[in-house]
Amino acid sequence: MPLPRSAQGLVGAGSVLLAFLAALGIVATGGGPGLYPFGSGGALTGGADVVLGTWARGGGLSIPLGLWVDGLSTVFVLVITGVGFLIHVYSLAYMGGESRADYGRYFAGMNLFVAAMLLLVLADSFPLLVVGWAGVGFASYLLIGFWHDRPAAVQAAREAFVLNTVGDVALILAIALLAFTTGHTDFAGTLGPGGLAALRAHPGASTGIGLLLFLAAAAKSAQLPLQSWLSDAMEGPTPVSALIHAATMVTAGVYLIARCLPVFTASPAAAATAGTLGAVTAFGAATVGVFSYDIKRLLAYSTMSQIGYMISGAAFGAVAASVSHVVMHAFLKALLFMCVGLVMHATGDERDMRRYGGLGRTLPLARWGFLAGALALSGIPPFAGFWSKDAVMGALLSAGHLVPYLLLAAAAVLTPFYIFRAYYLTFAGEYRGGHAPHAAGAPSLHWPLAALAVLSVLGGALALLLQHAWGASPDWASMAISTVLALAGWLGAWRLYRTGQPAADAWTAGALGDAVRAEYGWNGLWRHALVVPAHALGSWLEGAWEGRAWPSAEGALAAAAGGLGRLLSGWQSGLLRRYALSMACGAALILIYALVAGR
Amino acid sequence: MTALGGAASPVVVLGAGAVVLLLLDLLWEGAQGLLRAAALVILALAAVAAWGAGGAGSAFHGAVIGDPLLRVTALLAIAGAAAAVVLPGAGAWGRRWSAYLALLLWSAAGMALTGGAGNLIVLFLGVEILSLAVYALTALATTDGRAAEAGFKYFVLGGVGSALLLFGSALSYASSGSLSLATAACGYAPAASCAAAAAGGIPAAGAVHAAGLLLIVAGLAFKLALVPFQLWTPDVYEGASTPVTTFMAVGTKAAAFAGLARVVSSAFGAPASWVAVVVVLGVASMFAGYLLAIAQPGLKRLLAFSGIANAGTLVLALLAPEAWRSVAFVYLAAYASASLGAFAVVAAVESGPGGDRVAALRGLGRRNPWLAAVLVTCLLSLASVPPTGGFLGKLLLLQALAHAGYPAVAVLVVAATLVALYPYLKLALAVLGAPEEGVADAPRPAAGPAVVAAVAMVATLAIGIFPGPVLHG
Amino acid sequence: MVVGLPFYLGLSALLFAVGVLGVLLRRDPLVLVMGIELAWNAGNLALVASARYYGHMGGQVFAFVVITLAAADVAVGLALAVLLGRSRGTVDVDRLRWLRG
Amino acid sequence: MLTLLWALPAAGALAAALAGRRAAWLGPVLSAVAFVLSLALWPQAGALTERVPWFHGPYGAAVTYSLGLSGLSLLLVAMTLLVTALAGWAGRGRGPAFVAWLTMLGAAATGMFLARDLVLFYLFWEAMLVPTYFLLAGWGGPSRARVAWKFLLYNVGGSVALLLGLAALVTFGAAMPGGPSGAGAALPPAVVGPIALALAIGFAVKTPLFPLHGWVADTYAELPPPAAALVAAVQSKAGLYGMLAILLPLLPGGIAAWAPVLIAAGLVSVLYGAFVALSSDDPRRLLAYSSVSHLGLIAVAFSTRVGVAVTGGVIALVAHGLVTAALFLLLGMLEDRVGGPLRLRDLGGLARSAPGLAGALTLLGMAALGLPGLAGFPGDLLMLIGIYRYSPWLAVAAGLGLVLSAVYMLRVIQLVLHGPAREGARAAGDLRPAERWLLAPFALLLLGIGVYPNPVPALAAPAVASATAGAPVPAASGPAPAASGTQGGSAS
Repeated sequence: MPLPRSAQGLVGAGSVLLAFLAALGIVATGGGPGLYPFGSGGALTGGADVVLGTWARGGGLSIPLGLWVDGLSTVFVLVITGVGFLIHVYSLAYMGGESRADYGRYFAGMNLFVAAMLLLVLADSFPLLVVGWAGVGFASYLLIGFWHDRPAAVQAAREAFVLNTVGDVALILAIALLAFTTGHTDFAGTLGPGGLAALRAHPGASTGIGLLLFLAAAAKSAQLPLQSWLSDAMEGPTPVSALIHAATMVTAGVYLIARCLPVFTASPAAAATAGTLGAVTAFGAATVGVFSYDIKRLLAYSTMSQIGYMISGAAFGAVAASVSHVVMHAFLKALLFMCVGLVMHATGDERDMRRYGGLGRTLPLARWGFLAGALALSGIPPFAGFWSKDAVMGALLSAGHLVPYLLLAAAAVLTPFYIFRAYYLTFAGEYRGGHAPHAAGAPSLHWPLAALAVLSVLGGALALLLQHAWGASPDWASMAISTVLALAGWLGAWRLYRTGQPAADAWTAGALGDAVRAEYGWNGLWRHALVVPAHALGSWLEGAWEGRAWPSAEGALAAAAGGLGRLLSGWQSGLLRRYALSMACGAALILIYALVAGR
Repeated sequence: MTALGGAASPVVVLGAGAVVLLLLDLLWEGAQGLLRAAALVILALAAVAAWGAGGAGSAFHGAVIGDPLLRVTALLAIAGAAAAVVLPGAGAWGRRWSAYLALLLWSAAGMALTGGAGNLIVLFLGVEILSLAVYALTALATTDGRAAEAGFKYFVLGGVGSALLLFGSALSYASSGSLSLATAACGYAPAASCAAAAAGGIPAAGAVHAAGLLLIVAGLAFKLALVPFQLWTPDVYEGASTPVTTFMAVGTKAAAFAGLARVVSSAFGAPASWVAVVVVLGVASMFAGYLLAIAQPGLKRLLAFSGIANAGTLVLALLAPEAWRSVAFVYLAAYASASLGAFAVVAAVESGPGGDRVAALRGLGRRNPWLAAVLVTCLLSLASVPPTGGFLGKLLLLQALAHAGYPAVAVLVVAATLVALYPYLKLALAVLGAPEEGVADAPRPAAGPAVVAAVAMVATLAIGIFPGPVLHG
Repeated sequence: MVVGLPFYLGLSALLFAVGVLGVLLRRDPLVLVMGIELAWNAGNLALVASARYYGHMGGQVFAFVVITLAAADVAVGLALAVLLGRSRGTVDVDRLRWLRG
Repeated sequence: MLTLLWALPAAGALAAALAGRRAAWLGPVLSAVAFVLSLALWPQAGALTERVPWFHGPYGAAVTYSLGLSGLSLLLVAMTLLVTALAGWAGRGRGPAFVAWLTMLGAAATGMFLARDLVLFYLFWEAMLVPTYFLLAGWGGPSRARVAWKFLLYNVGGSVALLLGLAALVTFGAAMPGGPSGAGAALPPAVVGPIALALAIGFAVKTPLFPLHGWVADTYAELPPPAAALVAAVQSKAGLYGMLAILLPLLPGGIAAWAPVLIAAGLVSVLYGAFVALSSDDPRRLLAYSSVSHLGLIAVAFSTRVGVAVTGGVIALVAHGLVTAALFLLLGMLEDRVGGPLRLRDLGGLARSAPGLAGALTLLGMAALGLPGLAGFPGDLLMLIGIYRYSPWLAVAAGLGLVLSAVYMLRVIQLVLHGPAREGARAAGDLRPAERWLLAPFALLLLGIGVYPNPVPALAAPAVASATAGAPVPAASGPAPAASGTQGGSAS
């Protein structure tokens, strides 16, 4: 008895639109993104705490129930609802092929996701943040495994959820340590001036908290060492990948680290670790991107790489740069996914780039959209990506973090290379696919794509506005270097793949390519290091212990009792004189004891 | 002197009653129903006398002490006798029916006397009267050879047991110069009450006295069927007819315990060697009794071993100087009612095809729900599962042991209870489970066993739920 | 050398031992009854000796009671032995093995 | 008034047993009435007591029939009665005798949660065994006789150890908090250790903790699902309630002495249960092992005697009861559809043919693994915070337990619901309205507690305070956590 298809769509997309308008309402009434959340000493001061009640109180710890509105949360709310609404409209038509029940289930999942994400960014205490945090994980589990009759999708969903749970537990442990150190679990208590003082007083605990927070962020934002689930998560529908695995969920980790800046200022060691690992992921993911054939996995690695930028930026304190990159990345990556969606629809859900080619002519909108996204992603001025990516690299350079900067610079070269390789393989040259591509699709597929294209091109202005509001000044020197790097990457790809010939891509086929495509065997490592032994231990325990050890122990006990009984009954021989004998012995023993022990 | 309320009145009423019964039989030949009614009337009178005797203070210059211990012992003896009169199975006596009743009453009198014994002579006298009557009752129960064998075995071993008791009394008298139980253990009681002994001053008086006391304990341990003196119990219980076994199980144990308590209670306070003996005998009996009960094919033999084990547990109550009375009374009452109930079921079932075989009892619940209910309640009480009297008795015992500073013994009692679960619950669950094919329907129980069973079940539960009156004897 | 109470106690202990051994070693029911009587009389001896030593009459009275009870005991014992002989045909104690286990 | 709480279901049980089929519905209905009554008593929680003198033990220790309704017991009583009513209603197809025993078990458990006298507590504690045994022996699976016997030996053995502990407590005049004030004599220190051990063993068998858990998997596997729902929801709580209401307040010294042992046993239970659940193929046994794992964590939380951990434990206690009961009922519905006991291997693709059932299983599965937003999370969070305060490494190990629970619970959900539809699942029709109404209360409560858990810790606060009175607050590496936990505002 699910609602008619159109009603489902209306409710799904409409609710997100209303949320966006409400967010605009907040901005209009002055609570806008201009509010830089952190005060002078780096403690969390600016922001209104709307307290609704007490979530839970016990044993000297009280957890409030409330919402925290400041610049950081407002920016995220705007991105989530804005880009979310566009993707909802896009998926109205894109998911048209599903049955009525599944259509309804899809929008239910998407709305659950947006709600959980909003709760995550607006929560005013860590426990409530975790509620949103895991709600998002659960929604992504539902949506990755949306087509649950495909074993690959179900397996990917489960892997994603388990790794997210690892992140959740790390976050809970961080909360425990925070409560232990500062006596509170809400933002005001832990991250405010008092909390910062307590954190500074215990550098050891602060480093622990920092590392745990990074681990949680790594799980959610697919950073080293918990990054293997994102590429498999591409099994879900493309709009899901666009919303969850590009624009919003994966940036939750960035939000967490940005929100907990005081922790990272209190312990430089944790900040350095997080920043460096972020940079390493950026570079590593970029290398894997260069060798990928599956276009969705390529975008997934690209996302991993870009988030590496954001994480290292936030960890090293460049909150303004990293948050602005979040916004820019949301626009350009959603745009790219939408274009890929159109391409896949046209080629009958084909994902392997080696069977694309020459689609520029049949899908002009997808082509120009992809180009705009590619330019923004590569960080070529004046497109959106440049302003935010460069700001992050500039901040790192000026702060003197040389190694992370070099890694990000290398990634900055590889990024344009792999995205334009994809561009040329898909849109240039002749069509190498099976059946002839057919361009189709309703307008509702097209105008969200166009809107994002415009934002990808002109978004830079927003980034500058935000950075200026949060007091970050652009660094002209690093801008020059970034431009050179981006152009170099583009030139390489242009020279190699301009003609769209498949031969040009031959160098990626070799053994080295396979190793890199398998994420350097990282996935296998997880499986053999943890999953296989866990199951082995489980089956051994069940077999040996539950199956045999306990029952045999109980059997032995029963047998012993029975045996002893039979042994004693032998004593009851029935012979009168033997009875008399044991009586005599008993009396003799007592007599001896009396003479010896008695006084 | 022998007003109805005197300390020795129950003994007198029972003894005289037996004589009256024999005279009645002389006048009305073979009127079994009349004799049975007369016996019950006499028992009722004796019960009233026993109730009064409880508070009557000592009589015959301290030879017989009327206190709650006497009252409980006498009442239990009378209850056992009443059951023996009512339960069927004594028919084999035919013409000598009045002799059967007379012997029952005399034995009950002996038990009452032992319960109230104030000095060694009365103690020995009571034990002997009690035993001789029971030897005869056992041997003449049925015509086949088993009763004769049981009777003779019981006679010989009983003789040796009494010899131990006698020799112990003699040694105790030799070293302390006094026969009174109050100073029997005076080798250990505070010096003041044993001035006479000091005067005598035979060499090594202490050792001789210890030997005397412990031999008395051994003699009574035989009657209580504590390990290693318990070998006679299963054979005699199985050999004798069910009413006699019921009487023995309830009465002998109560009387023997009362005697032991009197002998030992005078030695409380002083660190005495008897404590170690009592603990060893008690714990050994508990474990041996429950372990042996596991593999028993017949219900009567199982109840015999249950008696051994419960005697062992009961004796341990003596370790708590202040609280042993209330603990012992509740435990004894609970054990007695549970045994009476179980034996009543045996009496009802044994005439059936399976006899009292445990296998025949399987599925009794389906065939005869009320009888099964009684049996299960009694078994639960013996396994000390709440809300029965047995549980409460054990709870109070554990409290007493914990308070008296014997935690190790308390743990052993708990361990033994754990072992006890196996035989009792296995039988109880078999009774409630599905019947085996081919076992004929159990006969409708005769009036006698049904009444005894009902009374016993109510008593077991009542003690468990309202222990007030029993607690204080 | 005055024969004191300990000597009598020693003798009665000896008698008691002989009586109990009599019950242990012999198979004839009558001899068993004799053994029991011997054990009882050992107790009697000790009682009488200590009564004489303390000059009380208590011990003597106890001895009289024991004698009468011993008589009754023998009567019952012999009756049981006869009953056993009649119903089981043999008089060998070791053959009494119907009841065991 | 309090006696009514357990007398109503008991009367219902008797009526169902005696009047036969016609009165089979009486049991669940009376339990439901008692449930409503318990909710009505919510405002007076903590103030209501009922006391009738019973008898005096040998040392003058007065044993009285006294009931009391503290916040904590209200929570557990309400949960017990609700589960009894719903499980009884679900199981009425199995005949009046089944419903009678089920309702009797509910009544005994309610009585136990209300008891304020040690002897009365023990009476109800033992009374719970009888109906469980007969449910097992009467309606169990193929090897029910052996399993019933094993259940009895484990549990009665445990309760005998408990008997020793309680007897000693009563002797030394200790009384349950909230009950008639006993002589209150301070227990001699030498005795505290052994008594605490005896009580701990008795409670550990029932919880169950690692070495004594042998009976759980077999019992849950043999019991018919509605009965297993009630047993899992109620019996395991008895052990932990006993720890919280008796062991912690009366024997703080004892617990401090045995805490390392209890924590070790609890921790092993957490990991052992989780790992075995990972690879067991029978959903009932899997639920049993997940219970062992989850309750092991609660036992660890109680043993640390840290206020936050104990509060978290109470929330988790209630949540676990509801989730496990609901999962067993759902399992029953699944077995009715597929016919006979399930093997996870031959199930799959149910989501296609029974979306309603799939939704219910997903919701309950997520609640079981403690997904934030559902009832499991607040308890787990507070427990981890509290355990962390006791020792960081313990919290990490407990965290591992939570991750493992996610893995094995997801495995169940996916094997049953997703993947290609195997023959086992084809016949399955979706949930009937009657079944939806049966699961609705559970779903609502789980969501309610998940989103706004505050009423639960508020109710349990007095019990937690008495349990952790005098517990040394482990030295926080930072400033001592603010005692009052002020609302927001900067910390000291």
